[in-house]
Parts: sequence; structure tokens; C-alpha cells
Amino acid sequence: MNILEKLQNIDKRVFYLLMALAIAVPTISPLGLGVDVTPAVQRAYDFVSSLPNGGRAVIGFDYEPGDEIDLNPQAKAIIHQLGSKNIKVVAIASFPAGAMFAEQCLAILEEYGYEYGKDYVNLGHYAGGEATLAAFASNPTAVFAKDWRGYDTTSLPIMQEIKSMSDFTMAMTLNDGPTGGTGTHEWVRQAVMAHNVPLIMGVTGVLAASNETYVQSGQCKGILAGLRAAAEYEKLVDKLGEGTVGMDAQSMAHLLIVIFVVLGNAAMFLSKRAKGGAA
Amino acid sequence: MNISTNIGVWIGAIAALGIYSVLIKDNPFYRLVEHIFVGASAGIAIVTGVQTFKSQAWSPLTSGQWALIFPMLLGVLLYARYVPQYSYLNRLPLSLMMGAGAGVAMRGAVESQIVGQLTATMVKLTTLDAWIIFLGTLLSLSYFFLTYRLEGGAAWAPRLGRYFMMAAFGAAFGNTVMGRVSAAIGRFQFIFLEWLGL
Amino acid sequence: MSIFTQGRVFDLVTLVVVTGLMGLYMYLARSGMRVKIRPIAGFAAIDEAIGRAAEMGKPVHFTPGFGGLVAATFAGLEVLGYVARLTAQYDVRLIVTVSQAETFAVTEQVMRQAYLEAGKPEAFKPEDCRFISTDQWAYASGVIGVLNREKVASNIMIGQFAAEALILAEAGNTVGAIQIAGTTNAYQIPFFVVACDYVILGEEMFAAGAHFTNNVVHLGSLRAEDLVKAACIAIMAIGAVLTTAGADFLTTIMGK
Amino acid sequence: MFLRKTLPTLIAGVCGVVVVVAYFFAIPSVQTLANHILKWQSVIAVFALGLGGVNIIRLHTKNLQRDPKNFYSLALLVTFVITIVVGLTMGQTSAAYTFIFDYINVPTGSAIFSLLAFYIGTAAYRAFRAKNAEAAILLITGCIVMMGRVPIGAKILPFTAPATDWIMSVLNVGGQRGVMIAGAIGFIAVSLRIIVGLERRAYGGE
Repeated sequence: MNILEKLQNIDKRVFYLLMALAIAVPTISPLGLGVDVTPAVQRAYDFVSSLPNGGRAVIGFDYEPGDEIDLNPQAKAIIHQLGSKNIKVVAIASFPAGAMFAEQCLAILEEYGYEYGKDYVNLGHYAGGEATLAAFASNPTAVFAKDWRGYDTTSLPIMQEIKSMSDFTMAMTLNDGPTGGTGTHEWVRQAVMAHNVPLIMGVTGVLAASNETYVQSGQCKGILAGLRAAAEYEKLVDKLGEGTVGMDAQSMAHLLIVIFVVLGNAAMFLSKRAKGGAA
Repeated sequence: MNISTNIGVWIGAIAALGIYSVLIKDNPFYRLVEHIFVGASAGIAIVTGVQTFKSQAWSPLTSGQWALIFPMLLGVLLYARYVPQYSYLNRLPLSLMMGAGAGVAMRGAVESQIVGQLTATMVKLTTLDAWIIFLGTLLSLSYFFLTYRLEGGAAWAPRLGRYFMMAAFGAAFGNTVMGRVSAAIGRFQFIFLEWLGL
Repeated sequence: MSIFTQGRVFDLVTLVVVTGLMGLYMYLARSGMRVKIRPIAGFAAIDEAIGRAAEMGKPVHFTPGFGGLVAATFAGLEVLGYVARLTAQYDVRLIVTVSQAETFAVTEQVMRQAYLEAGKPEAFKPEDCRFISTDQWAYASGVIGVLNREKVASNIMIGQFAAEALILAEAGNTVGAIQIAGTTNAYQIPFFVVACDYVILGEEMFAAGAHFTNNVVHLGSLRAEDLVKAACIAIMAIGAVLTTAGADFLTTIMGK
Repeated sequence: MFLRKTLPTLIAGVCGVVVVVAYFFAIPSVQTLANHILKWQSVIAVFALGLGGVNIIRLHTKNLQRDPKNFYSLALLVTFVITIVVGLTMGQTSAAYTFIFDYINVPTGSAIFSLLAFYIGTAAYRAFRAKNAEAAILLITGCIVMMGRVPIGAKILPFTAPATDWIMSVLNVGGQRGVMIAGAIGFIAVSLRIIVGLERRAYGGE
């Protein structure tokens, strides 16, 4: 069997091995290849950069298990940026699991010397969607008497500074849609329209298009969509993480398949031509 | 390296390795994982079924919804197949399930799939894109003529229709790769990060 | 208050016209109208696939898919009836795997009946009609196992399939089985197209009865289906022209 | 004769018609009846699950009789029985049952699902060969979309990103719709044949 025939019939297991490597290598050590920062992500980053150091941010963890693959990496990348700017962080969640994701993501702030209760807090889950968010906006400690870890919120130093939504310098929602939790539209109404707090959004890939209108209207200062946006943001804050790993592995896997397809076709045409020439 | 001490993580990781081993070839490791998985999931199906039966049939029956005795009797008749001289009785419950299934299939087909798709195609044909969608729909539908043979000048219609379908299939294929790779990334992260703690 | 459910009136009219047409043509076909069906390569290949298994002395695997009692499953069961009669005749072992319980209840019965009709009721082994699991991935893993260990010569998959479609098809390809597949799920057809030898595309699979047995009533209903398709093409063309011209009454009527 | 042929046909026909009529007409009595039929169907389906259980036990005990050292069938039966016993006696919220669910069922299922990442590649390699026009179309749209979906693709072949958007929102639509409309017409035809009793074979009739 000559090389051209072999290339048309490569053993499946060779491909499986290469595919496993294409996914495993970036998982173990991110390559950080090939992500170009798109204008939408750059805008969100520039907006957060423009905030004064030492401000206060509220982040809504409005997503459920299954969507954390897109949204956890986005949250972590932004939290790195907030940490480097000494912005205090208050997390709230409209899904029970959201509070758990918040806990995982906020742990990053310890790297920046943050202290729980003083510089950041995870207030936990609230039921009731927009109505509760509105109540939170006018009196945060009335809605969350205790935080997720069980402390009295009135005794936490960070909550002394925050009497209403207007005390935040920015708001962010990490959102997987309006079903069950608080949607992006509700955040626009409660943060932007009611209290004039600038808002950025992180959403799953499929929700990008429908939320683009808020960016057009200026009600949203920047939008991150899907795993890809997380990878771009990680590049901007120079902390390669899960987003980069994910996109690296995706890029490698897609490229590998296309290379195999091209090889198979090239070999087929070359061997046809060789046979044609011989005959 | 900081290997996990959680027994659940270990089981999950070993199961994943067993499944992946089938990529090399069928082997005892895969076979064992497969059998345990099938046993557990079929068991879960039975447990769920019993719970459904209790909440949907038994409790309402005992609280006065006597009509539910009929589906239960019909359900028992399914087992008539094991008794040769009465096996024909199991056609009664089967015919109920088939009839109801056919009714549901029929009403769903008209609503979302025929009328909805037809109206979606009736758009202003003022752009090239609109024409491509319009012609693509008509031509690929023409492929499905089963008792009329399009001849002469019309014979190219089903063939072009197949081309449009192939384009759609290629697109759906390419578009699915990302989701499938994501699933593998999830498993690999589990193996390397959660289990082995790399 | 009307007795018609709002928003479904046009759907109802469509259904009445379509089923009426089907009824009429089934009647016409029974009274002697001749209808011929065009060849469907995937169905023709079924004979070849069973013949191959007979020559090799290896079993045939059939699955009606992951679905419950939905339309695509009905089509799969119709094909199974034919496949089972043929394997019974040629003394080829047929292994059937099923995922959903209600589908299993019917499948076993179809298989039993087919062996009876082929005059070999004793050849039907209940262990060869296998309920695997209602869990999608457990079903897939079980079918991989059957394809590998039973050394099947031919793999026929016709019915309702979801994401497991490609797992089954690649596993079948790996063991070197000749593969024939069909489904109506437009998102899964691509995976059958790339991984199988023959694919029965979408609606073609509902023609099994007419193809295999030349059942005249079934042929009549196929003729009616074709007329409905022609009507759909005409309606879309007229509708698009009207909409382009600025008249949208047709779309309004269809939304009623 | 009546029990063998007429009654099953009658049951299938009445159930099918009632379910369809209830959907299109706002007649409360028919809608109630249709709801009953669908509920009955789900109750019977639970009994069908029992048939499945019998089938599993029969197949694997036979395997064990033939070869008492068939470790696999034994493992399957043991997990099957343990799961059922735990689920029914200790309840679905018990620690033991959630252990089976969270640590056996879920991760193994995810692993099977992720096999697709491997299979999708070998299937593409084998089938995406430009042997004829159809295969070439499949190959070209497939590869463009694959490249257009990832950043590296847009870097190597910049046209693929906008081309992917166009393929997904324009080129792809016609073929999908054709399959769906034709499929739906087939759905109606096969359902009608069952309702009027032409496909008795489908439920084991003669």
C-alpha cells in the first residue's frame, strides 16, 4: 500500500489519539492561541478600566448548572480585573446554584488581598426575580438579613457603605436567560433605569443577538457572549483560564478534523491522477 | 499533582476511562462499565416508573378516581403475551397506546411543522438571500415526490433539492462539532483537574 | 364563544383537507387506480443487507431508535415487520434493541407476529428483542456492546433518533457492518449521511409498506401525500408572490 | 374475532380521533376525555416498563445459566436489583440512591456523550470526500462552518466567519424546511393509517 492509499485510510485510532491530545494538552496547560479580541469585549473591558479604583460593584449570578461552562470563566476574568482595581464586590444570585458559583468565582479575590465581609460578600440566593431585585435596590440588608455564609449582613463593614443600588459604581449580570431567574431586561430596568448605575452583561452564546439592542441603546456598557468572550477577556486581563482552555481545545479539535478531511481528499485526488497518468 | 480523595470522583473517572477504552477496541473494562451503567440506569427507570405509578395512578385511585382501574387492567393485559392462548389480549393496551400516540403525532405535525414552515417561507422576495431560502425549500420538497417521476425539464428539480439538503446537512454537522467537543472538554477537565489534580 | 380553538382554525382546515385527500386516494387505489412508487435505494439495500448476513452466517441488528410511540417509530416498526419476516425465512438471527418501554412492548409483538407469519414462530427468541434502558446514553452504550459482541453483519436503524445517532452509526462502522439508517429528525440525518452506507431520508421512510408489499391502499395514501406536497409548493409560491406585491391576506388567514 | 381484531382497531381509532378533536375544538367533555386517554396511556406505559424489566432479567439469567462465570451479566443484574431495592425502600432522596445517580449514572452518561467528539471526526474524515457533487457540497459547507466557529479558523481563513453566518441563516434553511414539511406530511399519513386500522400489524395484529 503506498502512502497515498494509506492517507485515505488512516486507522481511526490514530485520529482518536490526536483528538485526545488536542483536548488534553490545553486542559493541562493553556496555549492561549489564536484569540483576537473583538470590539464588543474590548468595549466591556475599557468600560471597567475607566471606573475609578476602589469603587463598588454588584454582580448577579443569574445562571444554572449547565451554563457555568460559558459563564463561570466570564465571571472569573472580570473578577480578576475588579480585584486589580480594588473594587469591592457584592454578589447576589437569582438561582440557588448561582450562589455556589459566586462562591467559587469570588475566591479569586483572596489573591488580591481582599477580606470577606470587608471587601467582598456573597449575599446568596433570592427568590422572586425582579420584585426582589427592586427591593434589594432600595434597601439591600432588608432583603438579605444574612449572607450566604450565615453572617448578619448589618454587622458586615461592606454593607455599612451600601444603602441602596445608587451606591454601586457598576452592576453586572451573568445571565442564562429570563426563565426562572432574573433576566437581563430586569437588570436594565432596576439598575440602569431606576438608579442610573452602569451595567455590563455576560450571557451564553445563544443570547448574544437578543441582548445586542441594549448595547445599541447605551443601556448596557458592554456584553460578553459565550466561552469565546471569556477567552478574549482572559487575554485582556492576562489571566489565561477556563475560557482560554476551552477555546484552545475547540480550535485544536476543529482544526484537526479539517486537516484530516483535507488530507483524505488530497490523497484521493493525487492517487487518481497518478492512476490516470499510469493508464 | 493533588489526586482526589473523593470516592465519587474516583468512580466517575474510572467509568470515563472504561468508556474511552472502547475507542481502542471492545474490551473487558468497557464491557464491565457498560453492564454496570445499563443495570443502574434501567434500575433508575424502574424506580422512577414505580413512583409515577404511585403518584399518577395509585394515589388518585385510592382517593376515589375509580376510572383509573381501567388503564391498570389494560396494563396487566400487556403480560398476556406470556400466556399463548390469551396472548391476543395484549393488543388491547397496545392499540390504546398506538392510537393515542398517532393522535398526538398528527396534531403536532400540522401545527408546528406544516403551516408554520409554509408561512415562514412566504416572505418578500426582494433579496438574493430570500430567493435562496425560497427556492431551497421548494426544490428540496420536490425531492420527496414518491409516486410521480419528474421527467424532462423538471427532472433537475429533485436533484437540486438534494444539493440544498446536503448543504443543510453539512452545515448542521459543522455546527454541532463545538457542542460535542465541549462535552469532551468537560470530561477531560474532570479527569485531569478534579481527579488527578494536575 | 366559538367551539373552535383560537389560532388553530387554519391548522384544522389543513388537517381535514389533507386527511380527506388521503382517504379519497386510499379508496381510489383500492378500486383499481394504479400508483407506482419510485425506487428508494435504502429500502432496496435491506434485502442485500440480510442476504449478506445469511452468507456470512452472522446476525442482523435492528433498532427503532430512542423514541417512544411517535410517528418515526411507527415507520421503524413497519420496516421491522418486513425485516423480521425476511430474516425468519432465511434463518438469519435478528437482534433488536429498544430504548423506551412502550416502544419495547410493541416491538416485541411486531417481531413475534412477523415470525408467525413467516411460518416459524418457534424461531422467535424473546432474548433477541432486547430492552436496554430508557436512558439515552445507557441505550447507546448497550447498542455499542451488541454491535461489537454479536459480530453483526448488517445494522439497520430506522426510527426516531437524537444525539446518540452518530454513536450507534460509528460503532457499527467500526465493526464493519453494512449500515442502513433512516430518521425524520433533520438535525440527525447528517450524521447518518456521513456514517452509513444507505440513508432513507426523512419522509421516504413512511413508504416502507408500499415499497415492500405493494400494498395498494398504502400506495394510494402516498399519492395523496404527493398531492399535498404539490399543494404546499403552490401555496408557498403564491404566498411569496403576494407578499412581495404587498398583499399579506394569505399569511393572515394561515395564522387564524 | 371481536377481541382479536375489531376491538383493538376500534380502540386505536377512538383514541386517535378524540385526541385530535380535543386539540382543535373547545368542547370541554372531549378535552376531558382526551386528557384521560393520555393519562391512561402513561399508566399503561409504566406497566410496559415491567415488561422491560422482565426482559432484562430473562436475558441475563439465561446468560448466567449458559456460563455461570459470565461476570458481566452478573454485574448488570446486581446493579439493577440494588438500584431498584435502594430506590424503593430507602427513597429517591436517600444518600445511597443519589450516590448511584450522581456518581454512576451521570458521569458515565457524560462520558458516552463525549465519545461523539471522537466519532464526529472519524465520520467526517471518511465521508467528507469529494467523490461526487453531493459529497463535495456536504464537505464544503461542513468544513466552512467548522472553521468559522472557532477563532483559529477565522485567523487562517478569514472568510469562514461571515460565510458561516450566511450558511446558517440562509443556505441551510431551505433544505431543513423541505425535510421538515415532507416529514410532517408523512407523520399525518402514518398516523391516519393507524387510526383507521390499516396498520394493525404495527401493534401485532394480523
